[in-house]
Amino acid sequence: MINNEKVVLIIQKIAEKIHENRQFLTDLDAAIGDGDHGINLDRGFQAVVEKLPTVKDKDIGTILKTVGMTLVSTVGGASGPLYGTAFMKAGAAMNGKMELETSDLLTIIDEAAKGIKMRGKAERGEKTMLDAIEPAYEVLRRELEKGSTLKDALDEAENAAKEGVEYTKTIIATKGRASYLGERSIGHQDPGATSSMMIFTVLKESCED
Amino acid sequence: MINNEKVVLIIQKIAEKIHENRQFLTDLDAAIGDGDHGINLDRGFQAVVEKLPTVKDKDIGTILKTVGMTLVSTVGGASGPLYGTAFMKAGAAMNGKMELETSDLLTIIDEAAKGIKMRGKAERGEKTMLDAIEPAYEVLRRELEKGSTLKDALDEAENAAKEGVEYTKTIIATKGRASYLGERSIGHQDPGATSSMMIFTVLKESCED
Amino acid sequence: MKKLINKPENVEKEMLQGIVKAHGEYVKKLPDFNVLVRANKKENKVALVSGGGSGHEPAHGGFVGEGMLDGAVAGAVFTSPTPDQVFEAIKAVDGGQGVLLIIKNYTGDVMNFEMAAEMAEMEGIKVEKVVVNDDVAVEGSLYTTGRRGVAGTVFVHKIAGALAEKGASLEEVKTVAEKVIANVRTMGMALTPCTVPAAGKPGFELSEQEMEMGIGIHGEPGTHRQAIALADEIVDHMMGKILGDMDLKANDEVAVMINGFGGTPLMELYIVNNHVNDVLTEKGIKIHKTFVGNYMTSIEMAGCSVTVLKLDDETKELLDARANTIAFRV
Amino acid sequence: MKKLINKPENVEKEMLQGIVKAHGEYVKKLPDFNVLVRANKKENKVALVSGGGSGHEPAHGGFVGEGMLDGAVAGAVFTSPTPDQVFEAIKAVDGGQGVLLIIKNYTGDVMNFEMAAEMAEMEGIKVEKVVVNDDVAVEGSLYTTGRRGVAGTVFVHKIAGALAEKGASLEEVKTVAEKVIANVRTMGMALTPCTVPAAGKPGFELSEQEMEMGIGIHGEPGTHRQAIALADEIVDHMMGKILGDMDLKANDEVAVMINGFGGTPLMELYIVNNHVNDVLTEKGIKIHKTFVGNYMTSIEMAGCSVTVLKLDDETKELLDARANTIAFRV
Ligand SMILES: Nc1ncnc2c1ncn2[C@@H]1O[C@H](COP(=O)(O)OP(=O)(O)O)[C@@H](O)[C@H]1O
Ligand SMILES: Nc1ncnc2c1ncn2[C@@H]1O[C@H](COP(=O)(O)OP(=O)(O)O)[C@@H](O)[C@H]1O
Ligand SMILES: [Mg+2]
Ligand SMILES: [Mg+2]
Ligand SMILES: [Mg+2]
Ligand SMILES: [Mg+2]
Repeated sequence: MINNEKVVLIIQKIAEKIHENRQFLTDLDAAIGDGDHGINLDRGFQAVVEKLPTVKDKDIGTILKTVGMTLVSTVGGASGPLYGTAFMKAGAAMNGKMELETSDLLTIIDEAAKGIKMRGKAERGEKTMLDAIEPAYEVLRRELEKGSTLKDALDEAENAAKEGVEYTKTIIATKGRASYLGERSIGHQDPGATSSMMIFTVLKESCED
Repeated sequence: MINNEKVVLIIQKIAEKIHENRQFLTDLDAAIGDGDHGINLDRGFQAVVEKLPTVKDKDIGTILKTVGMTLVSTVGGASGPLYGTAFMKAGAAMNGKMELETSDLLTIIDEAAKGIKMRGKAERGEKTMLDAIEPAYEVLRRELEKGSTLKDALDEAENAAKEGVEYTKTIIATKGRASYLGERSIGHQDPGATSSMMIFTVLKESCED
Repeated sequence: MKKLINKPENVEKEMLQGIVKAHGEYVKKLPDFNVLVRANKKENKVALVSGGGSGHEPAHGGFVGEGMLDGAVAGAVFTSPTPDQVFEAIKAVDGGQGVLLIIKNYTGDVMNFEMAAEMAEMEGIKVEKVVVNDDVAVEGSLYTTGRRGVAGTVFVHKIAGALAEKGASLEEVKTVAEKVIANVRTMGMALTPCTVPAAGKPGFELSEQEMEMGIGIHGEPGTHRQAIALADEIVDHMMGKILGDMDLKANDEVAVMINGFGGTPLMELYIVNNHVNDVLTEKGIKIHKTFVGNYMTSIEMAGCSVTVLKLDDETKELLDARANTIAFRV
Repeated sequence: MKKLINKPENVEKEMLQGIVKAHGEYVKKLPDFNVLVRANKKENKVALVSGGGSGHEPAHGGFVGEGMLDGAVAGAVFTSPTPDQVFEAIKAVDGGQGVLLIIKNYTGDVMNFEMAAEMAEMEGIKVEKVVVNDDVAVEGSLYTTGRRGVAGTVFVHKIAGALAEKGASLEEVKTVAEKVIANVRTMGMALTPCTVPAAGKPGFELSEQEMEMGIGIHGEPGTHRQAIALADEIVDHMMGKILGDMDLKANDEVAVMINGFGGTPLMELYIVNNHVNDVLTEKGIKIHKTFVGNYMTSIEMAGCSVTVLKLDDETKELLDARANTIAFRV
């Protein structure tokens, strides 16, 4: 199924997706933040891509932790520690593994979400990346428990993430830079939720074949 | 003919003319200088208009000297000392006079031009106000010596001033701020020559009736 | 984008090199890290580290030196520095008496500096932190991230730095920093936006008739947009917000900072000060010291912030104490 | 026009009031005149008066104080002050040892200051004058008005001011001022224009891709317009002009000023310095001191000038001497 090679591939595709959407994510952030989310993540994932060759043959835990540490030390801002912690926590749970079961995938996303909550002290509904990640995680879990194929389950998860992003348009930000806007943050989608959603899109696309 | 009351009236009309052309003169200066000639002269002549009531019954020498001193102390820049000195020198030559002969008019303009040359150390052909004033003076003198009416003579003088302004477009500035431009000053008319020309226009218009 | 730069991705590095080349008697750069520390490290005192995204120059490197900071960490433009950079700064400046981190209240800054503090503590370095949140434009509440840290941070650097220089303990330096934070309020406004070099276009747009009230120092939207008004009216609004959030009475003493955002002519800052001074004086408030200039900027944004710090005998004496840094000298 | 002002016609007055309210320990304003003088007049020394149009802040009022100027005269924005204003400044600062006028080489400034000098001499005050003309962008010749005076003027203030403070004679102070003038060269460039408040619109226009090389500090057109280039390329061009007009060899010592025009972020000035420093260092020229910041501005113009001053033992010592003014402290 998903071996370490594939994990590296997925991460490369995430980096590509972020790079393609660098401007879009930045523009979203300009509207309710400080206009750097795409720039930040792109800088970080480009560094990740440079780093990957050094760990590509290692276990998945090491790969994910390396991604996390690289993000922490190159992204900065809010999203650096958050995504960095997410990957680091996920990696810690995959120590030594060279292949992932579907249950591992659930663990990875669960640990990532927990890492983000721990570091950012946010809850769902505060207009952050959690509003994409948590619903996506729940749908993925439900679908897999129901016995859906991974492909279908990831499809539904991506939809849930997309709905989560739509939902962020309707709420006031109470965490992150957009919170300074109060009411004025309504109507805008959260950049972090959007980048998280893109990661689910990549996951889905990568597991279609 | 031209008594002190009329002199006050002419000066008021000069102030009006400058005020109307404030933007135009400023724009000319923006092209080859620092974009303040109209602002400077307008500030000065508005101060003159406020001052005039205190000297309106005095002799023409006093009136002209007061105009000059007011310009010196309110205009600043290059044109302040130049026009200020011009009016002060002209006034000094009209001490005690309550009425002007046509020969006095020639003296006034001659003294004014001398004042400008003394203060500014410029000669005709350097793209300054002298390029309007000197030809206008010469034509006025020639016409009056020929026996032309004052109206006709002032008409010709104004034309000469206008030609002088046109001429400034063809030459390089070697004095004043426009001189920094070298060749690039060609094609632009000199703002100071333009304001001087306007004074001749007012003179002509005021002596038509 | 019109900027005097080479490659956008190199602005931070070239800027820091330019600072060190100009002011080698004040600061040096840690090799491989975007960190400035004092040229001559002073041992055996509490060390102060601040920093944040770049683009706020002279903050924060301009405040490194005698009587103020010991180290300044420069992130990418408008982006909090990463924990490893902050960690390096902590290690470099620690003189055995512990390190105080002065953090501006942004989620990113708080998280990155916190992670650095965790790393430092694991190495046995005593670290304390204070979070500056002086911006009254933002409604703070327990359930949000609270107010932003803006120009008032410079007063925290100055006063805590003066106490540290005198040899006080980490606890004491932290306490006075918190006192400054409790007593300082700022409000800003912008006439024009600013452009992050890597973004290549302005972070927001303002029409020729508009200004943004309550702007953040990263060009974050403020409280509202309105037609541009007279300087005195703008000051009245800002002072209303600031004083409405402070407990100031006649004869209280304050320090004032009129801070330009980078693109504001000094002429305008002084015109602003002219009225700020009148508003305070009319209320009988005594202005002990006024600072006018670019202290906490937003690249080339035009606009300003007004900061009022309520003083007591201790903070007044520390504000007046000697400071000798690139951008702040008393 | 977007400015933090009230009425355009009041900007000079309100600005000066704002300066005095902020920095009363440094300067006071002469009642009814736009003149700033030292808060504490020092008698029995040669007094230095400079000035010019407003809009160049912190020049010139920001340089009034110990070790620099005794008085600064502020004309309308970009317009030389009138003789009566300069005359009042001369009278106010004269301490019995005579007064040196430091004039930037503009026809207006020269004429107005000259008229003031004539007035002062009629009252029995000894007056000397020097005319600063450091701008290499303008070709000087005997038959033109010569070069403009720009940021190099600040070095004249500093070095002549230091000598005057030590009690030198008017003749000696004038001589050292002339030495500085003979050894200082500046070149500037602009990315954006500036707007005189009374004019209400920019003095010139530049497209999004253009810059003006050799710009004057009043936004006067420069040597040419060109497509905006990399900072390093711009510096190479400016340094070529400056060094081409100076007689500098390896091991000579210089002072450098990277001057912002008011709208330039400090970040960019430091990026400029990064390369200026390299260009000089590669030639073996020793940089004794570097100043980076807004010293001689053009309202809100974006861009900068680079000034190089060749030092000798005397000027070096005077440059390093104590100065304590609002905007320049050593
Ligand atoms: N406390 C938090 N918890 C979870 N996510 C957060 C939190 N604060 C901010 N975020 C996310 O970070 C995103 C902004 O990231 P970014 O622009 O890179 O950082 P910064 O705000 O420092 O410029 C937001 O859109 C939001 O999704
Ligand atoms: N040396 C000089 N002699 C005569 N006229 C001069 C001289 N220098 C400048 N001028 C005139 O002054 C005009 C500019 O005036 P103004 O814009 O008010 O002053 P400034 O150049 O100080 O801004 C020029 O257009 C020119 O006609
Ligand atoms: Mg952001
Ligand atoms: Mg002019
Ligand atoms: Mg950011
Ligand atoms: Mg002028």
